Amino acid sequence: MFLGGNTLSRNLELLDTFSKILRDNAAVFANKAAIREKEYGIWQTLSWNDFYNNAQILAYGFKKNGVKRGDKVAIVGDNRPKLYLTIAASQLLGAIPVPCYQDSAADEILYILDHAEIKIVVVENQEQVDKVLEVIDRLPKLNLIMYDDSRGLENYDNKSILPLSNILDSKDKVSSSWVDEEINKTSKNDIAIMLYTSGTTGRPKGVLLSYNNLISVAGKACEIEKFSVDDEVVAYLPMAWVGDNIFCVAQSYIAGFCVNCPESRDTLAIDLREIGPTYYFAPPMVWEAMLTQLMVRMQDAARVKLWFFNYFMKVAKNWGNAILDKKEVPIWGRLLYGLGYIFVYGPLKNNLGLTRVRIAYTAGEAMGPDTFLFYRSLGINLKSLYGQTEASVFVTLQNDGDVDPETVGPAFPGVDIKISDGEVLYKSSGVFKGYYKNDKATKDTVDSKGWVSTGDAGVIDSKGHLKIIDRAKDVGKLTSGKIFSPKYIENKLKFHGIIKEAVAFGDNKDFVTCFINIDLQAVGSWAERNNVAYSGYIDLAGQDEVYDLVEKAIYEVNRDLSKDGALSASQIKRFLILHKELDADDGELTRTNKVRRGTISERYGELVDAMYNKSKTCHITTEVVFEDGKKGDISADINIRDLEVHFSKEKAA
Amino acid sequence: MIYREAGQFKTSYNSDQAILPIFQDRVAMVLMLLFAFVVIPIVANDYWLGSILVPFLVLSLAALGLNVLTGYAGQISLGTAGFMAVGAFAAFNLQIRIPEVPFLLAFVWGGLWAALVGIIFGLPSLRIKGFYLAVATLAAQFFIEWLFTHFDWFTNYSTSGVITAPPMKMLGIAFNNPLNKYLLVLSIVVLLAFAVRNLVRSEVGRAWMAVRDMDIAAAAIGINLMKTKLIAFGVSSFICGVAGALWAYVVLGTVEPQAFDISRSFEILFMVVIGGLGSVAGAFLGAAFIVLLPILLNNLGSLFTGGQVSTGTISHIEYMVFGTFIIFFLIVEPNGLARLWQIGKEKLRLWPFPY
Amino acid sequence: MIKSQATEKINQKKHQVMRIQNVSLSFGGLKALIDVSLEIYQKEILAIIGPNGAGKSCMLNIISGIYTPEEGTVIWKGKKREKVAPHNIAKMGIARTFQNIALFTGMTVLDNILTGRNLLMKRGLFYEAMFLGWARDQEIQHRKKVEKIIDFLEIQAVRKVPVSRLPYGIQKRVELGRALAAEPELLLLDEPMAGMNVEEKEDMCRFVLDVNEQFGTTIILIEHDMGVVMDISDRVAVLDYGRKIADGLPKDVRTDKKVIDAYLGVG
Amino acid sequence: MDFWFFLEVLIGGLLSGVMYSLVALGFVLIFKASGVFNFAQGAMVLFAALTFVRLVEYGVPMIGAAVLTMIVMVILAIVVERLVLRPLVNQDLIILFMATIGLNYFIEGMAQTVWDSNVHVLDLGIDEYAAFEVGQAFINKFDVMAAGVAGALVLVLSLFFHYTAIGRALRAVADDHQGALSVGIPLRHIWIYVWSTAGLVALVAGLVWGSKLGVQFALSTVALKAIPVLIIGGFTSIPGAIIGGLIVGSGEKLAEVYLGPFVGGAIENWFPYMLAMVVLMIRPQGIFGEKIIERV
Repeated sequence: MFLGGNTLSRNLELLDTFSKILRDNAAVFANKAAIREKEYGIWQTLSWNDFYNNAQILAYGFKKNGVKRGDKVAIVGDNRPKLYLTIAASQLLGAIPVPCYQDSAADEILYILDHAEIKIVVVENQEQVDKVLEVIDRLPKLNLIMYDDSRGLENYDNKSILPLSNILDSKDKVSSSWVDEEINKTSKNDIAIMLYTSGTTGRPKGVLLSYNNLISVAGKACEIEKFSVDDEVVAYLPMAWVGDNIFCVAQSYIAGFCVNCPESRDTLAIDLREIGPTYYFAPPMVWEAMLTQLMVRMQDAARVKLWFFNYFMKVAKNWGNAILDKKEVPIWGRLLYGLGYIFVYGPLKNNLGLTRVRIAYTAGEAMGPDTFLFYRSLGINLKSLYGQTEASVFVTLQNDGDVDPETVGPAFPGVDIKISDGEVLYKSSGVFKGYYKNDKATKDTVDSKGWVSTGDAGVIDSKGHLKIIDRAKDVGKLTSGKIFSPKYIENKLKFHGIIKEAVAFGDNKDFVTCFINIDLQAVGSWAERNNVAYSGYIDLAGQDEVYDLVEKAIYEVNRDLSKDGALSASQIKRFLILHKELDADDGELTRTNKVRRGTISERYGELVDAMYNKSKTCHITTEVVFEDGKKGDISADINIRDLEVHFSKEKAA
Repeated sequence: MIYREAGQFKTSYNSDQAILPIFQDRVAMVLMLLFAFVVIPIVANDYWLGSILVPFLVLSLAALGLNVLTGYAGQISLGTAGFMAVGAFAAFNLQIRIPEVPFLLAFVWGGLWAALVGIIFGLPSLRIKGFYLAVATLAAQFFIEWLFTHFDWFTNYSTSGVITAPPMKMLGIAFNNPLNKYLLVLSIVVLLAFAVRNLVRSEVGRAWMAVRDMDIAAAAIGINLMKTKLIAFGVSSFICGVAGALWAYVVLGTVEPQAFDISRSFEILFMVVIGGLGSVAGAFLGAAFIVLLPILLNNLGSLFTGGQVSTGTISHIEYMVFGTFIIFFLIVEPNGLARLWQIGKEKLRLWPFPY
Repeated sequence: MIKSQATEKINQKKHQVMRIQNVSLSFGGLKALIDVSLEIYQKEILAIIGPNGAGKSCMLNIISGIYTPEEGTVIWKGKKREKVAPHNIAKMGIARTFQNIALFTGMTVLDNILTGRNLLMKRGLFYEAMFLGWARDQEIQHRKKVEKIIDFLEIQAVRKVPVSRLPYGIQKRVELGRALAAEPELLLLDEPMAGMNVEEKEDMCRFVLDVNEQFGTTIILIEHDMGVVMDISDRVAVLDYGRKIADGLPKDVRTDKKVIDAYLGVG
Repeated sequence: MDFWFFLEVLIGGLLSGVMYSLVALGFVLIFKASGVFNFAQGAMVLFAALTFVRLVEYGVPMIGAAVLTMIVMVILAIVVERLVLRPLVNQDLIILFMATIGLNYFIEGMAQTVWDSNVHVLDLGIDEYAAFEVGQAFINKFDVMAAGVAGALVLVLSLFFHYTAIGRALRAVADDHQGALSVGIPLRHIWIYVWSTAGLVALVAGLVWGSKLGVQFALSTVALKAIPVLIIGGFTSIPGAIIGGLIVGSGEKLAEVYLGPFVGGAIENWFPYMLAMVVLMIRPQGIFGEKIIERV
């Protein structure tokens, strides 16, 4: 299969595992940069050659520490070169790397380490070591903890806690014949990696992905987007997430481009701007936060600069997308846009670090059309895709020049899609090998002919693009029989900058109501400009002016819903603003910030009842976990407000 | 606006500590040097070269020297012209005693002597600080002026006390026409500017700035205040000495003490203050301002008044405008043109955001 | 993190770094220190506490050599120490921070800390002017050491920001960084946590403990916050009206009657 | 050298020293009241003298000219306070010092544009060449008279500074602009008083110098000579300015007469600075100045 860009064509049938590709990379790309990490002020670079050699030494070290073929190696920590090396080394030995979310609490880690029968866990620093030590007594199989950053660990005299540097700096010679023999033992259908899904309901499930799953999908993606060795990507999303394993591991191996690890979380913005990635992935929440922050910063600019900015933003709104999609644009439109590029779009992208972005993806949740079009109008080739861990990411992908903000694009090459009673199903080479030690769940998800049910409700539009409506199981019905899709409504609400999170209720109820979480930064900045005094989040959330502001936003959402035939009945009749932000630590959101409907309707039952028994206010106290782990109660009187509803024009039809 | 910094990451300390880490700045510097070395020689006529550009360059060199002492090391000096005079006379005396010595070497010799004199008059700087130090350098200024006018040995017993500078010939090239002189001065100034820029970003520069900002803390972390201040005096006076030699040889063509009087010292102090203390670019901006302003005023003066106003009065008005500008700058931006330049650059990098 | 290891560090073989013997110091009529003796041991954290005006800062200036006492001797590493110029004190391996921050406002964080290493750097004007050979390599080599300190103090995000623009807590960290840059044997901290909120104090305590553990630096700190003193110090010396009224383990000093009286203004 | 000749040179020197202290007084006044070393004092001396001479040449009687010049100087003080000092409140001294250099250029330029720049003879009706004898030493009557004027001025000013409310306010402002402002001292008025008084002193100095050397541009360079006087006497004391002036004046003349010949003569213009530097090495704050204490 020919590989695009200025790289040579490589036969991915022969190089069917990551270790084989890595060995080939060390020969073909040799001293080109494989991975960089910003440390001690500069970007420390590892070439493909170094990366391969270190992987061999580390693999040999793991073997000496009792890691056998098929064992599982857990990884916990931020994106660090030595942790990517751990993945490569374990794969070289035929072991299976199991990356975990670095923010998850000790008991979540306990479940995974126990479920996957982990013998050796490789972590980033003291924080993670302490987390594992907390639960080590309930992990009989775990006999070795290795760490990368030795800060604070010098006098942990426990002999089963060792630095990776012991292996990496050891001088023992690794025989290349042993390495080749190990590499050739693994084949394309062996398990490359196990990723635990964040699972909105019940315990996380271990998704087993084979080499063929990842390489076939990643190879096709590289071919479409013509990735080459000159591309750059910033690895900042959790290593336990399938996206990181496709975009920053699989595609980097195949195309040869360099993966850049930021120095720390609070220097991410600086590092992103320094690298100027050509290939950038972010969930909608990040794109929306960037847009809100950008707008808030611009409000304080001098009047002239603000006028300049607003004027050219209008120009971009008219012509930006057309130019990006290479459509027909009048000369003066191009001229104005060109001028805008010099004065506004160019510097704006430069400030965000997105100047060199050639391909930008978003996925996971629906993104507001105006946010989506905003970035495209700046000339950033933002495309949305739909997928899941079980599909090795790609189920659908929008193609250059054919981007519709309402849909997630046509099926990805080599993927078949069908809709059966409203639910989206797919079949492809990327379909996973099953859930680890959970055959029942595997059978519920994949049918005998290999079709995977996504659990998402969706439709395919005239141009063959898939349009995701909502989570299948959440789609309910109003008492009036009209269909009620909470996610669809919530996404429309969240397209407004001031609303950070929303939860809609309506399943077998008379009308639709919703909880609103305001965005502290956006609403706070609005409050300052309109001199509304507030002392903190709870106080701001309770203010009448803020209720008016949210009411205006919901009014517009209702107007959109009224035009949408089937959904006009689910216009929002009553809403309240929650006194606290929904938080993953309180179990109200998943680790990737998706709403956990079940937990929320339980915890806030009184509020939901108040919505439907016409009461104007309701007192609520909720138990909260603070940052340092202590628990505490927050209580407030929350008032509920009614909204009038637009009568849809088609009502008569 | 013109900056595109995304993608300019550093993989070595060398590139991270370069004088101009941002690519757009490097391009600007290269363009500026090309303009100075190539475009100007083609475009400028002898008047511009001889009486505007060369004096500007030599004065900015002197301002650079003073900036090292006052801008970076925080020691005020009113004796710059004196040190320049030492440079000029030492170079002259070496050349007439050993004619075969190349004049560049004579300039260096002048610089070294100026450095020595600078260090001697810098000795009081350890005990006295800030404004009082101005007096010590004032003493240097008057003492040197007096020395060169009252001891004929320096002027090689010439009757009129004014001596023509020996011709400048080296490697077969005679630097006697405005163009050659301009290129000679330009290369020396650029070399010394980069040298100062390098000094400032290495340990001696940090020692100077530490002494300037908080000398007690500097001493506490192991910086020898006396040595640091004297090195500052030495380096600064060396540069002023070379500038003095250039002023005599290239600009005036004669070596005379009157060219290096107290008002010259003040003029250079203004350049550093208006240009911006503690910045190499500040020296050039200040020099440009002080050299170009009178020319501008003369043209404007004659333009408005149609020529009836006597040149004397114009020169007096010039004094008034000078005074006003100095006060204006000190109120608007005490750190001078360089700081305004820096703020402008920062705004460009942040564009369109305000912060 | 309560210093549980505090006690066993004391009974390790006591290697004396410095001894202050019957030192007295007065300014004109005012007697700042009266006949004070104090031993300072290798790798310990000694806190000097006492009500305001008790002579704590004077004690620090005696130890750092800025003041020379009229009576009594100062023995540094076994040898009696004569009057010494301030910059030679740093060369002897004593570094300090100041009560109200003495940072170089004209420079960035990186340059401030690099200035701390000036005493370890070679000087050669010509080479530095041309930035050639050893001059350039020296800059890089010392830059690496400074980057380790920046990483250690977790101030990577502000490394190129002028210090005048930084919040108070971060400035205190930069000053600690500058003192560490000189790789001192003895580190004197003059009220390192004054004016800090709880979170900043916790961070600073962690840094002080890490410096002591990782670099083995002996630390003397003057501090008013008793919680901090009791938490992180191995030993506490108490001064009152220029006299040393107590010297021992934190828990003993806390219950010492004389100390309580001194603080409550009795007696 | 016989004794008389020495006496004559000494007294001559002392009397010319008085001239310096007259100028130095203006500096001390402003420094004491605003902490600013007003470099423009020299130009003010020139401007005051020039205004006076031109008015007299226009036929304005002597007294009238003096009063008129005084009014001009008060106006100048108000303008200077408004445009220069108020925006620079609380800047550090170096900035203020540079501003006064700018002011010096401005006033010099203004003086010569408004009036003209050639030399004017100023005749105060006193014969400056008449002298009377003490033993064989000829003492110039004019110098004695000038010394008398200077003495009177010093007396008045020191009384003013130490014993009047405004005087105390002035001293407060000198220590700390912010402090003075915070206790309600009207900084603006204070500075106008101070600069006007300095203007008065400048006028007197201008008259005295003008009649001796003729009113000409050279007057403003006399200001430079005042610096060593201040260094030796100390910036903040009025008696210091007088004594400093005497030391510099006499030292200068004696050095010229006795040391000069061996060293090529005309050492007058650098000797005071050397003297000042030596004093500084011993007592950085000058003989009478307050000790500068720098606390860490």
